[in-house]
Amino acid sequence: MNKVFKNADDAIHDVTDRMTLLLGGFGLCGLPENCITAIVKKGVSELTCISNNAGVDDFGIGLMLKQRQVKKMIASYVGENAEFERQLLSGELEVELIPQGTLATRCMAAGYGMPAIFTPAGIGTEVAIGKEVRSFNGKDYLMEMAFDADFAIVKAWKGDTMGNLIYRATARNFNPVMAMAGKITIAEVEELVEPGELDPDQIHTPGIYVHRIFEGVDYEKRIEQRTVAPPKLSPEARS
Amino acid sequence: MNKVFKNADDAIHDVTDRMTLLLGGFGLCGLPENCITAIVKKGVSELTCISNNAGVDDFGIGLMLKQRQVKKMIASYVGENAEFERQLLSGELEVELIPQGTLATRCMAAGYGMPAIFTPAGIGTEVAIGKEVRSFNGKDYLMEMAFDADFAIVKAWKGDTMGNLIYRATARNFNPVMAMAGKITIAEVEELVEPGELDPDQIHTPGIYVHRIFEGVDYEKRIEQRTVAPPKLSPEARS
Amino acid sequence: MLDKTGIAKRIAKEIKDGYYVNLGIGIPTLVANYIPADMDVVLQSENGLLGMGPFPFEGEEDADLINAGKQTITMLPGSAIFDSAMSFGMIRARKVNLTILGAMEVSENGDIANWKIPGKMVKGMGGAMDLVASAENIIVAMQHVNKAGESKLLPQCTLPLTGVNCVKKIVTELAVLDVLPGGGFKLLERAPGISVEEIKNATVGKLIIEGEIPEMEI
Amino acid sequence: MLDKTGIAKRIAKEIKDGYYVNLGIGIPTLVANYIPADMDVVLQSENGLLGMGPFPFEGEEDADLINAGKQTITMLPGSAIFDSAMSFGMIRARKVNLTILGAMEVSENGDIANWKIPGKMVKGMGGAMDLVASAENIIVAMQHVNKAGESKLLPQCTLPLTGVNCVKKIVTELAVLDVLPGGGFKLLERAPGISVEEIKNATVGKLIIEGEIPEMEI
Repeated sequence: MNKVFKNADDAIHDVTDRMTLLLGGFGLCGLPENCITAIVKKGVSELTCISNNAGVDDFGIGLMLKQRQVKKMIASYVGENAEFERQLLSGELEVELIPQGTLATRCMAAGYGMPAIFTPAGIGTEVAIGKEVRSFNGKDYLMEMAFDADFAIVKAWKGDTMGNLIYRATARNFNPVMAMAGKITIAEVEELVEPGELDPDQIHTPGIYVHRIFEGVDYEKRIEQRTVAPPKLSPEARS
Repeated sequence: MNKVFKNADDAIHDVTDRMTLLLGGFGLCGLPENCITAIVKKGVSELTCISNNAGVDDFGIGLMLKQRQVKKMIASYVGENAEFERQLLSGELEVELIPQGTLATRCMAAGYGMPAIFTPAGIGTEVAIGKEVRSFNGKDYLMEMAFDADFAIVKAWKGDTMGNLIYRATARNFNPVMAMAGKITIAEVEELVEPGELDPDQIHTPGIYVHRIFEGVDYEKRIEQRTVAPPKLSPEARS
Repeated sequence: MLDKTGIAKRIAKEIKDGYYVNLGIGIPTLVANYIPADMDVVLQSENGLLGMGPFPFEGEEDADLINAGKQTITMLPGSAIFDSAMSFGMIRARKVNLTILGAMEVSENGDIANWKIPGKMVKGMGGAMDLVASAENIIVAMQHVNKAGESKLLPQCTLPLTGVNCVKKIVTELAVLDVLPGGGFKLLERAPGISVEEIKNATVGKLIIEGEIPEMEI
Repeated sequence: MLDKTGIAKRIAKEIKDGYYVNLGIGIPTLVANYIPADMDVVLQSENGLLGMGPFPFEGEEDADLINAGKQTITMLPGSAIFDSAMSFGMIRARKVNLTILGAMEVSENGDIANWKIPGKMVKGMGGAMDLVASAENIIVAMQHVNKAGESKLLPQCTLPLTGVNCVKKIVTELAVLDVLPGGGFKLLERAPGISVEEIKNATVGKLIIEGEIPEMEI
């Protein structure tokens, strides 16, 4: 059982045109930066990307959009990206917008072997068009299908060579649910350790869900909305 | 927001006759020992208990059975309990046996606000009788309903006063999924700490799911099947 | 008439001790500033955090710690991190006591439109559809009329819906109104210096006025 | 004829490097002892553990660390703990490569009965129904005939079913057999010293014998 790959290029070597990819992250937080760079470098095209957001013009999935590698984007929110908007309006890019909780739960459904789930999100809206509506205890729910993706590509904080993953703070977001949902799951981690170095009680994604793992390099971890509090008054300034 | 209770008696004060309880644990591992003792002491009856097992004659839910407090048991496996067997055969006790994964997933469904889930477990067996069968991608699934329980009673290793819980080893089992599923969730912990003492990245059950918490006492942690390896040969014995 | 801060302050009065609250982007975010210090209130951020704290000080930003608006934030003691499936799980299971969000339109039966304007670039619904479909207690924070001077409290929404029959209360720069289960905006309070007549003029949906309408206290 | 250890040894040969394996109670548990040391195999215990190790030494038992048979166990380096929902989630999602379990009866179309005998106290199906309904690769470890001398390999099961069309392979004290997709037990190997005739006599379901049947190597 060797799950360890040398780098992103090796780990994504068999991602090919027209595949469907689940990409972890929320905004620019917790993105599989190395794999995105490798996919851009490899130049595969006509991809269907499932991710909560589409990155910004020069970071995240935005880099793949710039190279016209994405045929269809499935996301819950795609603002803050001029190139995305241009491709969408020109008809080059297909977009399916789905509620964020539906996105997360359709990943979980795949990872838990449940073909479909019920959610009230989107009832009475255009999201419900063409979908089965079902009433339970007087409340209506949409039946939404588990995702079926060729690869799930996620980013974790630490991982071991058996594929066990631990995420850090809100960089967790969609990563664990997507990690469960790929036919092949690739995890890039900031720190790759040996089995036994991670506490079994603290594993967020058990290694059984992870097929390939590598230690990433040069994480940029860009901040989309840097927001700070008014400066602390120093004791001198106060007195 | 005061979730902290003095002890099990206080925490279960409003558990009354004919209620439905979810009780965490697997076998005798990770049982809410203090709450079970308090329920036995309180003497409420005609309870419906949902738990993976029914304890043994003198431990776990077995203690409630002995006092004839249980009207109906919903479990996946109920062996190793003579009193249970007697009550079942005499018609005093009603039993519903359901697959273990279905039990866990019906809890999760309640905790995740999903009214029903699909599982292939039980297809073609008597478990499927009277249930809706649905085919997805050529495979049949049963539609199983989320549990609707008055109380969920769980045991964790550590908890803080805001209700955040951390479990230890396989004493985790059903506890996190049941903790999410009660209208009121009571958690007993081996060690109750202040907010900030638990690492936010390591919380297994976020406090939003927990309504009451207390530090338990006198944990017996009985072992059902003590199994050991052949003794290590000491260096002297070997030489 | 209230400014944005005033709307946020008035909404903060709806928060009770022990509440778990989800705040949307915009005016709702400001509400956090006016929660009384002696109240235990936990803020949920749907990207996977309970216990959201204030913005970090300059130099203490952590790229791995953001809120649903992608802003850098901090965690308070007793916080918990979880994945997106659990985050919307607890929302669907109605563990979040109060959801506050903005809107473009609200109808008199509690429908809400806040994600899409036909003909304009659509950015997406994010978590809004999940929140409005699940929350038991939804307060909308918005301006009473749009930039064209048209009422946003309507008999029916004209924009694509985000959710139906879900809004319970509305706080605008002019008034506080309940959305009645049977339909209609019940006027509860006037903003300081605002007359009932002014509210009537700004409300196209069915407005229900019973007895004296007090001026709000902030 | 094989003893229980022999059956376990033969099944161990079906395990491949990198497999995640779920072992049922009884003979399947013994299989763990015969996995080659140079193979990376991870044992799943459905109560919430990947990386199950051997039984602890006397005095090192941990009441918080048990397997699905409620036995005290240990964890190997690289283990992971999870809750029961995720445990059966990974089982349903077919992440477990091989499931080995006992049976009372198997039918020639792969149905299995192993949880209930009418008229006897029923203890429950535990996780067996989930495992057989989801696993892609199920090997049954059992005796070829029951205590009354009746074949357990039948045209149809007579006992209440645990799952349908799921068993792929059977290892008994007499033989190794594949359950063919179209139905029928295809004889692959004979136990040492056992003739094809003896296997025929012990098999009531449709037995398919093609060419020479080799004796198994253990």
